[in-house]
This record gives sequence, structure tokens and C-alpha cells, in this order.
Amino acid sequence: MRLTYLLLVGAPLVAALVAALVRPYLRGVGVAGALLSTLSLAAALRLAGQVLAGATPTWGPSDMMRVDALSVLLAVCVSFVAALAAWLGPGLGRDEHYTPAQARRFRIFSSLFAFTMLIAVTANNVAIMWVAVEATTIASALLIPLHVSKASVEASWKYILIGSVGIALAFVGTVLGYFDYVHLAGERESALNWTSLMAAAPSMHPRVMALAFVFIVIGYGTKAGLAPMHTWLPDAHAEAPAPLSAMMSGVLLAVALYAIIRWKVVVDLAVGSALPDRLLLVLGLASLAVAALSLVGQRQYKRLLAYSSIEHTGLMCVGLGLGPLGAFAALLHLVNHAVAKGMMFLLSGRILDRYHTTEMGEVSGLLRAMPVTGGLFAAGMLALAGLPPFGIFFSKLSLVRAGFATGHPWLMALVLVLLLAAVVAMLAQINRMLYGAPPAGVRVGESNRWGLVPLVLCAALLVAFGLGGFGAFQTLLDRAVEIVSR
Amino acid sequence: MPLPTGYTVAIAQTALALFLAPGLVGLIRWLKARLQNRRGAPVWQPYLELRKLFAKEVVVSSNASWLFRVAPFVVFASTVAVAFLVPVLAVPSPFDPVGDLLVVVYLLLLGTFFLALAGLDPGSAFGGMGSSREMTVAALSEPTVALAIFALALGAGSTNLGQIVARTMADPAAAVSPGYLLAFGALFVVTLAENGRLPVDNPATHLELTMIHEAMILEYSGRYLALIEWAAWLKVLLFFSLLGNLFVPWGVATVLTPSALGWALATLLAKLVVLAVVLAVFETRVAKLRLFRVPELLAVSFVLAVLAITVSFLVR
Amino acid sequence: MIFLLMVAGYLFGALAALLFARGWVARWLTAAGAIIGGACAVTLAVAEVFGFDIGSFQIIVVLARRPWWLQGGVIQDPAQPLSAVFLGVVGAIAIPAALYSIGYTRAWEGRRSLRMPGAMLNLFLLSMSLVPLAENILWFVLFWEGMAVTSYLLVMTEAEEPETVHAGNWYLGMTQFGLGFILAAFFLLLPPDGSGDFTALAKHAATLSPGLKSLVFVLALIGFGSKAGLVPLHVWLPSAHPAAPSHVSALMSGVMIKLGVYGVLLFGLRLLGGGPAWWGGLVLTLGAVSALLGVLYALMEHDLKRLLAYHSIENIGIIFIGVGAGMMFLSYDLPALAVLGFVGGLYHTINHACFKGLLFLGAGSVLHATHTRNMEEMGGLIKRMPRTALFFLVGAAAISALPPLNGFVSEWVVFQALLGGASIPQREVAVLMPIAVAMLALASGLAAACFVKAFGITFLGIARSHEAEQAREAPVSMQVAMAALALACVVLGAAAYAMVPALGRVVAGLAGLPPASAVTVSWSLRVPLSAPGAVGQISPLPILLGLALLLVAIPIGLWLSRASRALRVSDTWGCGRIAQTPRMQYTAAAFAEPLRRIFAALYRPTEDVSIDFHPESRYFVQSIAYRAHIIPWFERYLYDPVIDRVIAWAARVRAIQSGSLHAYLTYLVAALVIMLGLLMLWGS
Amino acid sequence: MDSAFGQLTVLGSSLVLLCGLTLLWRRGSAAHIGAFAAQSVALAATAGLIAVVTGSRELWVVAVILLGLKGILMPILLKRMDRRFGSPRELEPYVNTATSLVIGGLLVVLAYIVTWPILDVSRLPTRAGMPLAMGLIFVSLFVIISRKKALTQVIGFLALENGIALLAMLGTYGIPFIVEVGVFLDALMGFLVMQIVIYRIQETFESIDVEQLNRLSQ
Repeated sequence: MRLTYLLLVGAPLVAALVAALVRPYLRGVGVAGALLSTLSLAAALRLAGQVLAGATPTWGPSDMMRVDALSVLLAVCVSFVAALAAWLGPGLGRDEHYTPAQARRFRIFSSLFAFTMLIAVTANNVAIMWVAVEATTIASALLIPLHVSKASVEASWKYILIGSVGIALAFVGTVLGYFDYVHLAGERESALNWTSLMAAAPSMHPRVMALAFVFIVIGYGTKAGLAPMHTWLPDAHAEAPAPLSAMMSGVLLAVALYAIIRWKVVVDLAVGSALPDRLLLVLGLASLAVAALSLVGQRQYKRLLAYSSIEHTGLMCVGLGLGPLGAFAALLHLVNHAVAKGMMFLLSGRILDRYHTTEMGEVSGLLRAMPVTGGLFAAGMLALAGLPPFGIFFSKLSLVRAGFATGHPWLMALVLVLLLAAVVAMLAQINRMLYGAPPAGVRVGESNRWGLVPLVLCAALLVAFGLGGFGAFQTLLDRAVEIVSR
Repeated sequence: MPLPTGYTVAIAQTALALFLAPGLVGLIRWLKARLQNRRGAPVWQPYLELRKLFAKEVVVSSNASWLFRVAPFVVFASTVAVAFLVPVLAVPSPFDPVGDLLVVVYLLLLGTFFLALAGLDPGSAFGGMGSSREMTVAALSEPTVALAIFALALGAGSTNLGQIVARTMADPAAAVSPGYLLAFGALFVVTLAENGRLPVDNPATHLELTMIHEAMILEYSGRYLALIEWAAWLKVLLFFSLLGNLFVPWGVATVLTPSALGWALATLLAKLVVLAVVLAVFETRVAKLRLFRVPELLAVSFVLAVLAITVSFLVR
Repeated sequence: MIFLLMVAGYLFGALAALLFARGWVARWLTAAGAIIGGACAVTLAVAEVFGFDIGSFQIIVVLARRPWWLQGGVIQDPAQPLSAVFLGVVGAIAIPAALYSIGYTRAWEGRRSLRMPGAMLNLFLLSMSLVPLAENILWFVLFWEGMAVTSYLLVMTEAEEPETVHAGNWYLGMTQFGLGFILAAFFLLLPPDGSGDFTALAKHAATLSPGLKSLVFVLALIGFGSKAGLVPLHVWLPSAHPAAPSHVSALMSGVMIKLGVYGVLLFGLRLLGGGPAWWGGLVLTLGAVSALLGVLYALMEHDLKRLLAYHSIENIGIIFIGVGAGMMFLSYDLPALAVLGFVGGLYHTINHACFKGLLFLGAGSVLHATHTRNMEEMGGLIKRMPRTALFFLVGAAAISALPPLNGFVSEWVVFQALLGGASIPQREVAVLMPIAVAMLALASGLAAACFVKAFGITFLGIARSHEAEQAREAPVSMQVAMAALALACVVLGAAAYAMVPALGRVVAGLAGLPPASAVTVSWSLRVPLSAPGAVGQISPLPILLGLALLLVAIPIGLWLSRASRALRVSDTWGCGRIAQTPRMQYTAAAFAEPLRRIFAALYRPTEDVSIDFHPESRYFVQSIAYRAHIIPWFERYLYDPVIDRVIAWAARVRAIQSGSLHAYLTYLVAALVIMLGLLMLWGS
Repeated sequence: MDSAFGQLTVLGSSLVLLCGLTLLWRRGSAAHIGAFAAQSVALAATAGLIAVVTGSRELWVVAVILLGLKGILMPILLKRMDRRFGSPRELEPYVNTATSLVIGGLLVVLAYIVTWPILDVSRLPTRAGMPLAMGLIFVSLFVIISRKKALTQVIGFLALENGIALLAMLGTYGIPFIVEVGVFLDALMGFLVMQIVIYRIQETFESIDVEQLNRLSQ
């Protein structure tokens, strides 16, 4: 089991080291990295199996690493999207516009990025978790200007500054929590462990924990892209190379949300769930509103996708504020969104390669120019709109249901209205890209067909979630829900 | 009492209606001529017209399709079918359960529908104009008819003609109830509209700007025209006997004895003559309305019908 | 068993389309799957409604328990009568539509693959068949949305035209709009134990306060009304239905919107178990308004398929008149009349499915032959496509409520129900009924006028365009499909004796309605009326036979009589014109002109005529261009303002992303400070 | 003893806070860098003091690292950056100095309001300084908001980190060592990355005026 875990987090690290050591860049490095990322995915799945078997393994000095259903759920998502990015990222294909140097940089930092995220979701020690989340910023910030341009540099600066400040605030929260704990149970190496916090939570000081939670929510919320701290997100997602956008939008936000969830459980026990729930509902609704309205009249498709990420994170946030059923919806939504957004951003990369523009107005006839890509893009759109047979339909439905069941009809009415606006906006925008005739000078016909295989897999996965047969996945979700809402 | 005699009588009265129809129209024409100080054609002129038309050859437009040739038969058939349902002499006719007032109205609409199509078939501007106007008038007179039916049904508790007549005869007070009178007025206006009489349409003109019915059937000739004309005349008679027998049911035979039937025939003829005089006088007095004033007339009749309803609600 | 066969059939059809994608194999297999499914659906429905025993379908319930948090029933087992009716409607139209598609999609060969349309057609049919069978919120919504997304993709089949995309956006948008209300309605009924089972919902609903019940009903009415196309939620319908391939239009107009009716009945009768009179009054009013406005806008249409789409709004209105009347009678405890109203609504639902399906298929054949939907470019088609013309004529007569066809019979039942309204104790309410009667009568009269125009301008007269001259009769498969529906229009009219009591049994038991004692059936149809003991009665079959007899007898009589048999073919008489050209015919616009003037208050027509005269003399006109517009009230005064408002807000919100890093950081800190402040307040 | 110790720590932390306020008061990168260096030294000193009293070896190490990293290394790097970019004077800030100082004061008050209620949780003599640490956090946030030059913002961020470190020290005598190491690592890495990006900004925009970074909007 320890070996599995080492594989999970070690493989990306090794990949990063290999890429860093081998210079100049060789394509073999990229292939090795992709294989390693797949290995880590396999490890994640194996770990999931073991967790399902009832194990919650812990490692490291004073058990600072721990894997339970929730973390393994996230780990699977992270390693999946990471593998996706690794297989479709620069440095593998023959015909591509990345220099070896860029490919090398991508390989190093994307692997590190994956590594940090995996650490974050498997850390038992909340401070380690914080360190890892902060490290994600560092690892990803340098990848945004992979093609150096004024826009990309600007985006990365905004990302790193806002992100660091936010994360620093999260650390304030962490310190406050520790502060409270220490005076309850004295100093210990294991003091910052989530497990020990949970143990002590009921007798913790509500004022302190509430204060801590505010800092935590604002801090990690910044990384999760919750309004009004979301401002870095559209820029970063839009300017980053597609595989990185996929990782950031697909799982980085989820990891940040995961951190919030971990703390929320503790705070619920210490303060009672009324305050945390309300905080999350407010932030979630704000994000939903900002995102939905920003989608209307959006001009660039990558920004469109970025805002839709904010929208969906907001939805998850609302779900987390709505008790067990809401938590279930949120986690289900998290998984589906990871797959869907990963797919969409990678598709947007293909579109960019073909049309050489991010302006939606200049993209047309996608279905004719690239039938499969266009079809998948349409499917992803419908999935994000929450239509069957895609999984988000169920998560959306259970979210609304949770809202009504917990007695927030008006909140749900608002949510539904905002969702309507978002859906219509995305539909109108993306349809303009899909149909019509491709502009002159755009080559017709798919290129790099093998690159489509993983994306088709994603679509299939989304449908599978929608038809919802997975007993194992189901139980994993239920376990995770138990952790979130105890 | 669906006795075999019942059927014979029913069929007989239909035949009678068919036979009387031209005469009635001839009478109206003659009366109008008299009122306008003309000598006028003899009352039996329409019979002669029919004979002439049946004897003549048919000229069909080269553009016309099979529908053009079917339409006259549909029109005639639907009108005759109505004749089976309308109480001319005796009630209850064994055909009474077959159709009620609504069936009567929509059967007549069926005829109009096909006639309008036939008007469009040869592709002449007149036909189109006629159909367009005819359908407009027909559509606009529907609600009035429906409400008149509603008013009657309120009183009689049924939309079946036999029932209505029987009920009215049962309590004569109903006949003079304001609801009935208003409904009568409404239905009278509808009669004018549906049969293309003045002031809605001028049956005697062939000036294209004023034509409605005549424009629609402009392309017809020979036996086809005969069928259409005969159906139109029959329609007039049927409306008259509706007005006469629904609102003033006395004289209608309820038992099928020769004496009763004879009496019924006498009263029927009397009612027809009276109504013919009324119509003739009316048509002589009024001038034809502009097409776009017709809706106002129909609106008047609609208001009458609404009043009829409300009144009958109040007195209920 | 049959149920499984139905599902299998549809899935098989979908699979076939996906596998083969083109060629006659794909076309036939796709259609075959749909036909099998449809046949099974009809069998199930007939068995249920007319009460044969064909065994229930336990198996699927076991299969279907897989998805998440499903408590209680999943699929009705066996189908409830009410659901069975709608299931039957789906199947009954699925068969001809599928048959039709064989010929219709041949034109796509080479241009467009059958993969998407074929698969979606079958999945569309499948989800439509499952919607009425769903017995649980999740399943209902799942199938409902499945129906929406598949039909959306079908509408987008011919997305080359920009207006198709526009229609698709509107369509999916309105679908999601409606879904919101439906979800709210459902979840407000959610019992504490969270079971989404309909029986559980009904049980819980009984305990709710009247106010909440009314709220739920209104929400449901809005949600399902937007699918049914009730005014003012109809805006998507006239653009979406025509955009789809014709056999899909037939399904959408004939079947899909009916499921909106099912939804209203589901809530009004089954879940909420009836309610105050004003529910019925609201439904009745909306129905009447929809009926009238639908036909009035149809009159102004010269696009054949749009015209038909507007008539769907009209007929949905008629159906809702019946349903609304039924609900009112229910609340006044007049069960016999209530049954009559519901029966009228359901009967018209079935009939409209038939003739609207027929008409759309006919319009499809015309489109297939002339490649245009604009009536002004048609004419004279009756000579080139006689059979299509005949079938279309039957449909036109049926939708114009001309006896003895089915349209008349069901409208007659609705009429009778309204006439019975006189016996509502509250006079001020009772007065509503005659008004509805008048509107219904006007609507049907205008419908007749409209279809004289539709048929006359399209099929009669002289061809107005080259395409119309070159038109060819539709392929056999399409003809057979239309023939079947035409026959159905006749039979359903004559078979009223069988239909009406069966439908009476269907509604029996819902919301405490008695078994259909209301409608007694002998060789004639007897329905109760206001005065006790009095009845209104008609006998569709004798009417049919009588007319047929007369139509045979009269020509024979003429033949036997001494009447002349000579017939000469000559030119149309034209006041001495030399030659007659198509331009001299009445146009659709001209035909509708009188009504356009009469209802000017509604249309607010604006016309621009541009004449350019002959250089020599103003008495000679070289050309006249005439263009007329009418105000689309709802788009302009209801939807556009909302959309504009949202866009304005959006612009304001997008300003948040100003680009200034300092602003961003300020938001962050501001959020922190505000939260801390709130925390302080919360603490003290 | 305890009280004296408490007084001293409070003194140290107020020094740290003062250095923070200096960032608002003084203009010009050099002054800012100086202030930051001083702040870090004061922080290290406080850490050392606590280490003396509590005799915790780990805190000693922390203090040394603080001194080396933030007191010496980072200021040097910052100076080099500054020289590289020239433009000695700070651009006109959004909020003029006087107002900034007033706001700074208010922020400290806010920090008191926020932190005071939670002090009774702790029994440590050092806890009295925590509001000051919180104040420094707020003040440095304000610096980051209100100053235009990327360099100044970096300094503000570093000051923020100092504030957090101070908070941890006063509240809990520092967090577990292993975490502390991770935090330092992050701090260093973050700083380096920021430096890289700033160089990028310099070479793409020919300036490090953050106000020019407004291409991306909506």
C-alpha cells in the first residue's frame, strides 16, 4: 500500500526530475512523463480500491499523510486530468509549434504541478496541505507565459500575486486554528493533523474557529476562483496553454475547494454548521451570478470556458452549503466537471491550433472543419449545460433537490434563473462557432487523430456517469459524503 | 318513436324542402321586384332556371382539377344532409339523434369550405376574391351562431333540434322570453350573412367589386351550377324553417297523423311567406355594406347573442 | 415483455442508424426500429385503455433501479390509463413518421449522414414514450430532458440555415426555462422522507396548505405550458417546429407538445388531486386565448410549416379549454361534466396528433417536391401530386372541424362540455363558458378560412414558380404514411362510440372522478347537458355514411336523370383578358387581406408599397413591390425587454473584470474585511 | 519575568509593525527595501527572544533562517532588481501618504477589534502582541493594494508573510518545525518566481508599472 502511494505521488516527481535533468529535450522524456502520469493514475485507482476495501492508510512522521475516500476521490481526478494533459501536452507530437525548450519547461512544471496537487489532497497535516496548495501556484505560474506575450505575462503576474496573497490569508487561518488547538491539547507534532483537529473540534473555541474559517474561505476561495476573488482566473485560464488550463480548471479549483471542505468539517463541529454553510452559500451564489452574467456577451471561447468554471465551482460551493445531499451533489459535480472541463480546454487547444484565434467571432463551421472535435465540443457544451445523458445532469438535479429539501426555495429559484442565463449564453455563443462555413484559409479535416482518443474517452466517461451504473464509484462517493457531512 | 312511418315522413319532408326551396327564392325575388315597382319574374322562375341549367353542357376551366368537379356534389350533399336534420314538418324526426344544431352549422361550413376551394381552383382572380370574402364572412359569423345555439340550449337543455322544439312547445312562455327574441335577432342576421343576402352580399349582382358568393362560383356552369344554386336556395329555406320552427314552433306536427302533418305544412308555408316578406322588405330598405363594414354588422349580431345568453342566465 | 420489446425496438433503430449512417439499409433499419417500438407502444396503450390483459412489465423496474437515490416506483407497472393514452399517441404517430422518414431521408443521400438524425429520432421516440410512464421525479425529469435534448439535436439537423440555429437556441432556452419551473413544482411537493415517488408526492400533497398547492400548480402550469406552447410561452414553437425535418415536425407538433398536457393533468389531477375553481378558470382562459391567437397568427403566415406550427398552438388551446372546463366542473362537484371536459381534451389530443401529423407530413412532401416552404411560390400541385393533395385535404378538413372527421367530433365534445357550464352555480363564473364557446367557435371558423388558404394556394390554381411546375409526387413510403394517418382521421371520427367511453374510463378515478357514467353510448353519442335528463347527441358514423351515400347517390341520380352529360374544357373566364398568367391569381397575402384589416387592432400591420411607373405615363405601372409586416407582440414587448435587461446587467457585471490588478486585490481585501465585519456582528 | 518577557515581545512586534507602516510612509524602493530588511531583523530578534525564554532549539533555527533569508538574502536580491530597473522614485500611489497612514492606523484598530476576543483562549505571555501581528497583516495588504510598482507589491507581500510568521510565533511559539521548513521553502520559491515574472514584465513592457498590465479585461 505504501508502494502504491509512493507511485501515486512519486511518479510525477520522477517525471519532473527526468525532464529537468535531460537536456536538450528529447521526445522520449515526454513519452516517459506521460507513461509515469498514467502509472500514477493506475496507483490512484488501486488506492481507491484499497480505500473501498475499508483502509484509511497514513504515512510519514506523525502521520502527516493520510488517504481516505474524499482524498482518494480527488487523487483520482487529479491524476486522471494530469495524465490527460501529459498525453496531449507539448513535446509528443511531430507537427507542433512548441520549441524543445518550451516542451521541457512544460514537462517539468506540469509534472510538479500534478505532484503538488496530489500532495495537497493526500496530506493529513493541514499546514502541509497549505504548503502544497501554495506550491501549486508556484509550479503553474511559470507555465502560463509558455509563449511569452504581453497578455500571458500579465496574466501570470496577476495569477501569482493574487494567488499568493489569497493563500497567505489561508495560512493566517491555519495558524489561528493551530493557535486554538495548541491551547487545548498542548504542542504536538501531530497537532496540525486533520484527524487530531477533528478529534478536538467539538471542544474548540467557536470564536477562534469562526475567525479562522473566514480567513480559510477567503484564502482558499481565491484559489478556487470564488467571486469576488475570482479575477485572476479568466485571465490565467485564457492565456495558459490548453493542457495547463485543463489542469487548472479541471482539478486545481477542485483541490482548493477540497481544502475548504477539510476545514469546513472541523469548523462545523466547533461552531455548528450554520455559519460555514451561510458563508459558502453567499460566496457560491456570488460566483454563480458573476460567472453567469459574464458569460453573456463573452467574446473569447477560452474565457467563456473559464467563466463557466467559476459558475460550476460556485454551484459546488452552494451544494457544500446544503447538507449531506448537497455535499453529494457537489462531489458528484466536482468529478464530472473535472472530466468535462479537462476535455473542453484540451479541445479548445485543438481549435486554437486550427483557427489561430481565441475570438469566437472569427471561429465558424467548426463541425465542418473538425467534425470530431466539433462534435465533442458540442457534447461538452450540452454536458456543462446539465442535459442528459451526461453526469452533470444528475449532480445539478440533486443540487436543486437538496436546496428544496433543506428549505431554500428562493435561493434555488435564484440559482435556476442564473443557470438559465448561463446555459442560454453558452449555447448561443458556442453554436455560433459550431455551425456555418469555416472561414477561408482554415484547413478542413481532423489532424492528429490519436490525440482524439483520450478526449473521446472523456466524453464516454461523462455519459457513463450520466447513465450512472458504477456501484464502486457510487460507494466511494457515499463514503466521501459521510466524511464531508458527519 | 322511430316508426317506419317516422322515416318515411322524415324523408318526405326533406324532399318537400328540396321541392319548395326554388319556389321560396322565386317568391322573395318576386316580392322584391314588386316592392321596387318592377313586374318581376314569375315565382316559378327558379324551377325553369334549374331545368335550363341541368340541360346545358358544362364548361370547365383547363386549370381546374378534380376538386372543381367534386365540390358541387359535396355542397349539395351536405346541404341535403342538413335538410334531414332540420325539423321542417314533424318532430321528433328519427334522424334527430344523428345530429344537433352544431352538426347543422358545421355541415353547412363543410359546403362553404369546398365551395371556397373550388373558387380558388381555376386560378382566376374573381374566384380567389370570392373565396377569401366568403370564408371571412363565414368565420366571423361562427361565434354568433354558436352563442345563439348556446342560448337555445340553455332554454331547452339540449342542442338537438327536436328537443328544442319539443321543449318550446311544452312551455310557450319560453318563446317570448327576451333570451329567445334576442337569439332570434342574432340568428336572423346570421341568416343574411350565411346566405349572401343584402346587406352582406347582393345575390343579384355580378359587379365584381361587390360580389362574394357569385364571384366564387363564377366559373361554374351547367349542372354543376344548378346543384350549387339549388343547394344555396335550399339553405335559405332551411334557415327560414329553423327561424320559424325553433322560435315559433307551433304547428309543427308531433304526431304523424295526416291531419297534423297537413296543418304543419300549412303553418310552415305561412311562416315561410312571412319570413320571405320580412326579408324582401328588409333587402329593399337597406343598401349593400362595404365589405369592411360587414364585420360591424356581424358584431351587432354577436352582441345580440351575448345579450341573449346573459338574459337567459338571469331569467334562469 | 412488450414494454421491453418497445425499448429494444427504439434502441435497435438508434443503433442501426449509428452503425450504417447512410444507404437504404440505414434508412430501413432505422425506420424499422421506430416502427417496432411504436407498434409495441400502441399495443400497450390499447390494451390498457380498452382493458385487455397483456401482463405487466416487472422486469424493467428491476433493471431501472440503478441510478442514484431512487426511492419508490420507477416505471409505471402496469401503465396508468392516463399515461397509456399519451404512450399510445406517441406510438401511433411514431409508426407513420418512421415510415415516412424512409422516403423523406432518401433526399439526404450524399448530402447528409443519417447517423445523428436517425439515432436521435429513435431516442426521441423512446424518451417520449417513457415520459408518461415515469413514476418518479428523477425518471420523469430524465426522460423529459432526454426528450428535449434529442429533439433539439433533431431541430439542428439542417443547421446550414442560420434561422435554424436561431430556432434551436430559442428552443433549448425555453426548454431550460420550463424545466426550472417543473423542478420547482416537483421539489415543493417533496415529502420529508425525500421519496420522489409520485404516489408519495400525492400523499404528501394532500397535507399541504392550499396556498402552497396553488403555487405548485401555477409553477407546473408555466413549466408544462412552455412545452405545450401556451400563449405567451409559445414563441419558440413557430420557429422550432418548421426548422426540423418534416417527420420530426410531425412528431414535435403532434406528440411532444401533448406531453405538456400530460404534465398539467399529472399535477392537476393526480398529484394535487384537483383544486379551487380558479385553477380550471386559469387553464380555460389560457386555452381560449391560445386558441384564438394561434389561429390569428397562422392566418398571417405564408410559410406552410410555420402556419401549421401556429395551428398547433390553436389546437393546444382547444385541448386546454376542455381540460380547464373539466377542472372547473371538478371543483364545483359536477363529475359528469368534468369527465366530459377531460374526455374532450384527451380526445382532441389524440385527434390533433393524427391530423397535425398528417398535415406536417403533407407539408413535408410539398417541401420535398418544391424545395420551398413559401406558399406564394406554390400552386397547382394537386395535378402533379394528386395523392398528397387528397391526404392533405383530409387533414385540412379534419383540423377545420368539418364533420364527419375526428376534429369535429372532439370539438363537439368540448362544445358540449362548455354548454354544460351553464349549470355552474356561480353565475359570474358560468358566464365564462359562453365566452369560451364564442372564442372556440371563432377559432374554428378562422381555422377553416386558414386552411382554405393553405390548401387552395398550395395545391390549387396554377403553379406560381418553376419548382412548383416541376414538382413530383412523393415516394410510396411517404404516401403510405400519409394515407394511414388520413384513414385514422376518418376512423377516429366514426369510432367515437369506442373512444369516448374508453377515455371516460381513463380519467375515472383521478381526483375522485366517477367511472365514465357521464357519457352513455348507443349507436349515438349522448352527453348530459345543463337541464337534468336533457342530452345533446350526435352519431358520427351515420353522418359519415349518410354523406357518403348522398355523394354516391346524387351523381348516379344525375346520370340516370335527363340532365346533360356534356362537358367542355376551356380557358378560365377572365373579363376578356387574352392569356391568364399565374400572377393574376389570388395570393396567400391577398386571401388573408380582409382578416388582416379586420383584426388590424391586433396585427398593427405596417405595409410599404413601392410602385415604379412607366417612364411615359403614370398610368402604366412597371412593377409594384408590396411588403407587409405585423407586430410580433410577445417577442417585442415581453421577451426582448427581458433579454435587453439581462444584457445590460451583464455589461455592468463584466466591468468587474476591469483589468486593474489593484482593483482585483481590493476586491479580495474588501471581501475579507466585510466577512470579518459580518463575523463580528454574528458573534455579538 | 513573564510580564517583562511579554513586554519585550510586544515591543519587538510593535517594531515589526512600525517597519510595516514605514512602507506606507517612505517613498522610493531603496527606503522600502531598507524597511523590509529592518522588519525582518526585528522579527528574527523577536524569534530569538522567544527562543531564549522557551529554550526551544527549533525556534533558534527559525530565527537564524529568518535573519539569513529575509534579513539579508532577499534584500540583496531586491536591491539588485531595483538597480536593474532604475526609476528610484515610487510612482504616485493611489492613496497619498497622509491618508495611507491614517488608513494604516485604522487597520491596526480593526486588527485589535478582530483579534481581541480570541486572546483569552491563550495563556501565553506573548499573546498581547498578536493584534499587532494581525495589524501588520492588514497594513501589508493595504500596501499591496495601494502601491503601483511591482517591486513594492512584492515587498508588501513579503511583509505580509512576516506578519503571519509573527502571528504564529506570538500565538503558539511557532508552528511545527517541519511545516516551518516547508513554509520557508515556499516563501523562497515564491519570491524567486515573482522575481522571474517581474523580469519578464520588465522585458515585455519596458517598465514595471503594474498599471500597464490592463490588457486583459471582461
